Amino acid sequence: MFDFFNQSEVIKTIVVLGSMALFFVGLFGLLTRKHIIRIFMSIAIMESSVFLLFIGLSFKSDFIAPIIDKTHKNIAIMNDPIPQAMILTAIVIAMAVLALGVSFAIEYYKLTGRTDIDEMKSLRY
Amino acid sequence: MIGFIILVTFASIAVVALSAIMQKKLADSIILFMGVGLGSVVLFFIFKAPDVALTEAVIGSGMSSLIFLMALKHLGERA
Amino acid sequence: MSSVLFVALPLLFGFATPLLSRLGKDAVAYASVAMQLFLLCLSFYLLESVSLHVEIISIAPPLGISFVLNSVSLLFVTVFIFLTTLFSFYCLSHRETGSYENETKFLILLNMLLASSAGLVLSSDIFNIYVFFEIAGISAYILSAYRKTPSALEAGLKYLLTGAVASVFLVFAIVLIYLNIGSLNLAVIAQSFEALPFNVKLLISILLFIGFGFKVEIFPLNFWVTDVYQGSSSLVNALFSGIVAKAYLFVFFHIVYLFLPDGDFSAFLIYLGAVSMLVAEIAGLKQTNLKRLFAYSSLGQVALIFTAFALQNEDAVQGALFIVIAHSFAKLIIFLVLAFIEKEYESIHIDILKELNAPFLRAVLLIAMLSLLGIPLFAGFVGKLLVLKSLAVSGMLGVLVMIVIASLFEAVYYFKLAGYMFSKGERRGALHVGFIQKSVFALLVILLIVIGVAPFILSGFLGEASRVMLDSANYITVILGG
Amino acid sequence: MSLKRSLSTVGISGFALSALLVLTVLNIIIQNIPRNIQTAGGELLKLNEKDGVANAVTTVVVYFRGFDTLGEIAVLFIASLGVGLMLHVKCQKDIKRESNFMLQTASRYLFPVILLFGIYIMVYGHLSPGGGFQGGVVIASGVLLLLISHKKFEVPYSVIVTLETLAGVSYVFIGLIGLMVLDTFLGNFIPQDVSQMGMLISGGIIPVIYIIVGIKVGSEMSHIAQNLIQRADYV
Repeated sequence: MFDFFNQSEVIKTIVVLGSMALFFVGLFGLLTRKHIIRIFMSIAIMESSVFLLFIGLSFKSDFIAPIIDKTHKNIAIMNDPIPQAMILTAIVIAMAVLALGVSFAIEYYKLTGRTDIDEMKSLRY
Repeated sequence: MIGFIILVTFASIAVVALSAIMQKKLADSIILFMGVGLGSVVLFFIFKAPDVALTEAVIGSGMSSLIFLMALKHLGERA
Repeated sequence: MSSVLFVALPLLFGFATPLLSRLGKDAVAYASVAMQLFLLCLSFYLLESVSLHVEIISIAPPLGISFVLNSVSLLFVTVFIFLTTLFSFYCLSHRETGSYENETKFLILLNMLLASSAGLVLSSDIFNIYVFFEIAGISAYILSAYRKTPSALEAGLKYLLTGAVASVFLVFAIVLIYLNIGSLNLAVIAQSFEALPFNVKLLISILLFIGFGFKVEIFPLNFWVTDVYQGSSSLVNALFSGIVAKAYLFVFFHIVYLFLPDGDFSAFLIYLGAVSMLVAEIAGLKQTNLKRLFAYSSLGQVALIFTAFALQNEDAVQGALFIVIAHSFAKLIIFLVLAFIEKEYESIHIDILKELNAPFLRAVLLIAMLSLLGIPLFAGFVGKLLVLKSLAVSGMLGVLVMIVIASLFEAVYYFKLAGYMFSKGERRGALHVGFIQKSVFALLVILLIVIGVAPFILSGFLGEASRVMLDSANYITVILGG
Repeated sequence: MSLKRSLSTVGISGFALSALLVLTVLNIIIQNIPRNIQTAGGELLKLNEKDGVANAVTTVVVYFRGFDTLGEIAVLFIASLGVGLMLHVKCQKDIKRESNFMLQTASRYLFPVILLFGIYIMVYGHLSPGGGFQGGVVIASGVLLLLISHKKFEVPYSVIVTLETLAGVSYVFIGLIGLMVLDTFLGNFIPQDVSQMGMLISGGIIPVIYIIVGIKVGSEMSHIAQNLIQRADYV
C-alpha cells in the first residue's frame, strides 16, 4: 500500500503542497499576528518552507548523498550538491538576521515596553 | 515508504506551525516552533542532504530556539 | 589590480578593525579614509582603460562566480566610493565632539555597506547578488538603529522586517530559477529565460519584482521608507539615499535588461514609476518634519530614475545615469546639512530653517534643491531633460504629464523651504562650520555646477555606459564566450 | 505597518480561500518543472572528482562558491556586532542566579565532549557531512551550556575579538594570496593530487578555510549567545 507514495511524481506533489502550505501559514502569521516575536517566527517558518521546497524538488529518492567515500564512488547517482550548498548558506543568513531582529525587539521593549507592531506609531506625527 | 514518511512529516509540520501561530501564550508558540525546526531536520535527512540536516539541526532548531527563548525570558508572558 | 579588491579590501578592513581599534580610535578612522582613497584611485585607474573584463573568482564562469567590469558597473562603483570617501571626510571633522560617527562599529558598518554595494553592482551570479543583498541590508538595519533611541529602534525594526520579507521572496525566485534553468550564472539564466513557459516566467518575474521592489522603494512597497528615514539619523540617511537605493536600482534593472531584453513588462514598470513619483511628491507637500520631507523627495527622485531605466532606450538610460549622479551629490549635501542642523539646534521642524543663521549652509542647501528640481544651470537639469525627451519621443505623453506635474509639486515645497530660509525672521546664534566640512560642501556644489554647466564632459562616457548596460547580448557572450 | 487586518472570521476564510487558489496555481506551475535539465551540479560533481574533496557539498561551499561563504561570514560578523551593540550591558556584576549543583557538575563533564564533537565536525568537514558552520555552532552550544550553568563563567571579550579577527583576516588573506598566485581570488594555490581524496590532508586550502570559518562562526555565535543571556538575566 505504501509504494504508491514512492513514485517521484507523488513525492514532488507532496513536497510542493506541503512547503507551500507552510509558506502560507507563515504569510498568514506575518499579516495577522501583532506580537513582534510571533512575526519573526512567521518569517522563519516562511524561510524554512522555501528551503524545504528547494531541497525537496531537487533530490531524487534513488540517488545518494553527494559524498564520495570508499564504497560510494559513482558520481552519476549522486544528488546535486549546489542546492545543498546554497541552502546551507541561506539558513545561516536567515538565523543571523533573526538574531539581530530579536535583539532590536528586546532593546525596543526595554525602552518602551511595547511589543505590539501596531503600537509602533511614534514615527507618524 | 519514503513518500509516506514525507507526507506524514509535512502534514505534522504544517499543523504544528499553524498552532504555533495561533497559540495564546508566547511560551507555547516557541516550543511548537521548535517542533517545526525538528520536523524540517527529519525532512532534510530524508531528502538525502546530510549537511543541510546538520546545519538545520544545529542552527535552525538549536540557535533559533535559544534566541526565541531568551526573547521570551525577556518580553515576559504578555500577549 | 583586479576588481575584487573593491569588495575584498573593505571586508578585510572590517574584519581587522576590532583588533586595530586597540591602537586607538583615531588610527582606525584615518586608516579607513586612507583605504577608501586608495580604492578611489584604483577605480579612477580602472576607469581609464575600461574594457569589458571578467574577473574570475575561484573557478571560471559559468560554474563559478565572476565579477564583470564594464563602464556602467565601474561608474556606479566609482560614485559609491567617492560618496563614501566624502562622507568619511565629513565624519572626520566631528573628531573633537567624539560623537558616535567615529566609533569603530560605525566605521565597520560603513565599510561593509561600501563592500556590499560594490559587490551588488559587480557580481554576475544571482545567489551571490542575494548574499550581497543581505550584507547591504543587515548593515543598513544596524546603521538605522545605531542611536538606540525608541524612534531609531522602531525604524531599525521596520527596516529589518521588510528586508527579511523581501529576502524570502528573492530566495523563492532564485529557487525557481535554479529548478527551471539549472544554473546560477546570470548569463546562462538570461540565455534560457526566454524558452521558459509563460506562467513560470511570470511567476519568477513577480517574485523578483516583490523581492527587489521593497528595496527599490517603488510605490506599493515603499510604505516603510519614510518611517526609516525619520527614525534614523540624517548622516545615515545620506548613505541610504546616496548609495543603497542606487545599488538596488542598478541590480534590479541589470536583471530586467538581461532576462527581458525586449521589454515584456516595461510598460507596467514605466507607469508604476510615474505613479509612485506622483504619490511621493503629493505626500511630500504637507510634511512638517524636514527628514520626512526629504525622504519623500528621495522617493520621488528614485521613482523618476526607475521610470527612466524602465524606458529601456539609450537616451532614457543616459538621463537616468545623469540623475543618479546629480541626485547622489545633492542628497549627500542636503542630509549632511540636515545632520548639522539636527546636531546644533536639536530640532528638524520646517520652521527651524527660518532661524538658520549660516549663510554658507543656506546657499549650499539652495543649490542642492535647485539641482534636484532640474533648474537649467545645475546637474539635475540634463538628466531630467533627457528623460522627458525620450518619453516624448516614445510617445508616452501620459507618463510625461505625470512626471511634469510631480516635478511641479516638488518645486512647490522646495520653494516653500527656500522662502523659509531667506525670510526676514530673527536668527539663532551663528553656526560655526568647520573647514573640512566647508571644503566637502564646496566640492559637491562645484561638481553640481560643473556638470550642470558643461554636461558634455560626462555625456560621452555616460552615453557609452548606457549602451553597454542595454547591450545584454554582449554581456552574455563575454561571460560564456570569454 | 499598515499590513495588519482585523482578525475577523471573514479575514481568515478569505485568506484561506486565496491561499488554496494560489496553492493550486503554484502546484501546476512548479509541477511542470523539466525533470531532466542538465544542472550545473552535475558538471561540478565531475569537476569535484578532479580537484575537490570527498564531501562535494564542502567543495561547492568553500571552493567553487567560496565567495558566497566569505559574504556569509561577513553577514554573521555584522550580526554579532549588531547584537553586541544592542545588548551589551556594562555593569552586570552578580546578576545571574546560582544554578543547582547537578547542572554544574553535568555541564562541567559534558563541555569537553561537546567541544571535541564540535572540533571533530569542523576538522572532518571535508570528508564527512559537517564543516565550519556546523562545528562552530556546536562549540558555541557547548559554551552556551557553561554560560547557563556557571554564574561567574563568561567568555572574555578579548578572546572572542582576537579569534574572530584573526580568522576573518586570514580568510581574506588566503583569498588575496590566491589572487596573487593564481590570479583568481580564493584560488586553490596548494597543489593536491587526486589520490589523496579520502585522506585528512587532502583538498588544498579547502579544509584550512573551513577550519577558519569554524573558528569564526564559533566565536561569533558564542558572542551572540553570551549577549542574549546576559541581557536577558539583567531583567
